[in-house]
Amino acid sequence: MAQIIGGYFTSHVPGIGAAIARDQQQEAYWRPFFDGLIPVRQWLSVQQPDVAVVFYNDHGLNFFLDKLPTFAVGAAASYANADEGWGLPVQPAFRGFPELSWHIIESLVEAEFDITLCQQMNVDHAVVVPFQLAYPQAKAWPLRIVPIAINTVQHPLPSAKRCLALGRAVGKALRSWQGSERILVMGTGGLSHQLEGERAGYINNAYDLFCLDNIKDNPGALTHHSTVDLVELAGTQGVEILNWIAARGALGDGPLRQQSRNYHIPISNTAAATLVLEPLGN
Amino acid sequence: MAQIIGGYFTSHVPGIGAAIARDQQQEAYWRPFFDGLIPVRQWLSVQQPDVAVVFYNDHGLNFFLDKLPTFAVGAAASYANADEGWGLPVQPAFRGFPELSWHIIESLVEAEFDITLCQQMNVDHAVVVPFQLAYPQAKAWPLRIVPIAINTVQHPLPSAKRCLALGRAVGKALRSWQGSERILVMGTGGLSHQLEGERAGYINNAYDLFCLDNIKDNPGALTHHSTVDLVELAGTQGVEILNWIAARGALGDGPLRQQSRNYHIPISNTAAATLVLEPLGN
Amino acid sequence: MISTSHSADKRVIPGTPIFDGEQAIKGYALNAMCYSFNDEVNRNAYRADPLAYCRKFNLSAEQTAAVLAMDVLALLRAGGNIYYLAKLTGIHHLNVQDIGAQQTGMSVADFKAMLMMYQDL
Amino acid sequence: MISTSHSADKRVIPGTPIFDGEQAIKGYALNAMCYSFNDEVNRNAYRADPLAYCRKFNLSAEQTAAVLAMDVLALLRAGGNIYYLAKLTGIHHLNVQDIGAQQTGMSVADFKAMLMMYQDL
Ligand SMILES: [Fe+3]
Ligand SMILES: [Fe+3]
Repeated sequence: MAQIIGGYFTSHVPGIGAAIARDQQQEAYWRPFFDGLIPVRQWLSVQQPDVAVVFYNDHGLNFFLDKLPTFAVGAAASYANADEGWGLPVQPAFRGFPELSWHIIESLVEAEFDITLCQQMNVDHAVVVPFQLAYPQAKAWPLRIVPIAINTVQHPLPSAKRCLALGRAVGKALRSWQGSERILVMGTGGLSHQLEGERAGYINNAYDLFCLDNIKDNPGALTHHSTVDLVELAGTQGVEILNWIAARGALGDGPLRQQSRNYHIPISNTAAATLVLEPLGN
Repeated sequence: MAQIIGGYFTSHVPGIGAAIARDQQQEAYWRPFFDGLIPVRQWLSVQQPDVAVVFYNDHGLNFFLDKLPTFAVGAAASYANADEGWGLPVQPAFRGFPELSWHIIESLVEAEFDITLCQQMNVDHAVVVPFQLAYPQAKAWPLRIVPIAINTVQHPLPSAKRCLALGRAVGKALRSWQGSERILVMGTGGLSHQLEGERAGYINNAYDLFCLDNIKDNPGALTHHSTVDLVELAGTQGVEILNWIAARGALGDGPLRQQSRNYHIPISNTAAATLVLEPLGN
Repeated sequence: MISTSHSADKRVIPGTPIFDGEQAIKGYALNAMCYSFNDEVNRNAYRADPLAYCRKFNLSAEQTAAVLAMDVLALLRAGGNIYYLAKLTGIHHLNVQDIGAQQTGMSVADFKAMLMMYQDL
Repeated sequence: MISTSHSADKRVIPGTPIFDGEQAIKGYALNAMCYSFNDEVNRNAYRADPLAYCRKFNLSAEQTAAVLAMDVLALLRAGGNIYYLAKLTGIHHLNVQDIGAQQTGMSVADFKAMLMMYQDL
């Protein structure tokens, strides 16, 4: 039977990719963030996941406003990274896991999630950067992925409550998967940040800490805010916490251990966080 | 306040469009189908709807398997018809109604429907043919549209139950719309037919009559079959009954009057039906 | 248990292919080629050299053979989805009744006559 | 009552544009242009003649003026979505801190210093 080894949550801003490209990980500005990945890498080297289910948001690489899904599930044999327009080095493609993707898709549609299925799909920095952070030496990614994209671009966004339910339904699908894979769940993005408007540069560490303190044992606490509340609390891009909430849902209702946690302000315009949660008893 | 004037349901197969292009409406083969439209046209000429909300399925014009939505809602200013590859004359574009589209989208996302929103969208014969039937003399379509596409191409399809719920949620949005428009609801496709496999040419008039007899007063009866049941009962393309079920949902829970009904076998490979339902008290 | 595309107990409806994930995985290249036929330029390129056009879309040997034979049942077995395949058969001037006849092993006249007989049910 | 993009009682968060339906309707052409910048060929075409490129995408006068002035707040008012606009500002070598400074009326150094100050909260 498949096993969910735990959840890896991290910020994903392009600035991190740029810092990696410029080899700035040890600089004073960046080190407090990159050091937070050391325990993540240790944990992954012990856990050796075979596949990652990645909750993230596309930033205008694969989806445009002509066809913008609330929830999109990848079902491709491979997922290419590609030019996003601002010069980040393009990273190696990911191997997909179509059989697991279809199992998740069938479960989700049965559970009345109206997903968009994507048999071809490019993935942007929101997928790539977290893997660059987790596997800094990799020439090819050591695991397969199933990407699940959540709309954070065009309001109305799905509610935090709906995203938690999505994650729970994905978790249920994973627990019924008959393969022997070790499955990593990922949620990328956040925490508080805002790129646009006169409030650009807004950060809210009180809300971020509320999220970090509650997501492990009380994720429902994160679902009492509307998406416009989230914009107010976390900033226009801080709504990426929806990806974290969905990923948390996929970890199920059993007790979790906080394997590592890091929070640092700022990287680029962002309050950065990295978190690993592991099911107790693993 | 906006008013839902009723529902217009009809088959939409390309063969109808081809028959119109060849001016065969009065031929013995086609006339029993086309005559069923006469009361529809009379009803529409009295009712004068300003906008149609059209539940239909795309047949590979606007959507491919790279991004295939379970439910897609158009939010464009206009919707072009286009070449589908087999030579049907391209029909005039439809004017959209973006404000109403966004109202519906906001309602649906709030009600936890995970729609894909489409700010640009081409519409195929499943939208065009029913308007050609309803407005045979039109040089330009006399009303605006909001197209809502339901996946009937790639299994897993949404369940009949989920489609009825979608329609009900759309109906709720329409009843809360503050405009003064007269709104027509449309459901296109079906009834039983199957294009592929050794069972090609399959028709099931018993199931069709079950649908026609129950959709007005007891639409829930149509939701007790799984989508694979629907394939078995109605044929691989007969699953387009999902569009009818969603449209029926949008008409709400009040009593309806059957304004007209026609059922004829065959047109092309299809059991053809046309139905108009009107809210009592209109 | 969730029924998956790959479960051995998948429900079978005789003569009725269901385009599920398993078929979709198999057929992606073929369906992508057929989807391209929305564009007349692509239809003409196919007409000019069907084999070259199949190669351009990386069709498998099975898919290519089915295309060249214009064998609808074989196209379905190779993962084709009828909504996209119809754009291919249209190039070959086969409408839905022609392909119905081909798949059922009837003449087109017999296939049409079978459909007319449903009137009497 | 359902809250719509057009309701007068739409919630306002100071300094914080929300990209809803109303903005999307206004900004479609501008965002479509920006989305095209995923492709280097298009970025080069824009660099060669920004005005011609704006016209090719049928930008409004307001949108074109905002592009030519590289005025981010004006681009947002004209319906631009920041995720797509970032591809445009990237062509002009403006990163997210540069545009943060521009929108807040600070120098880039002051904007960065403001972000550093959150550390002490
Ligand atoms: Fe992001
Ligand atoms: Fe159809």
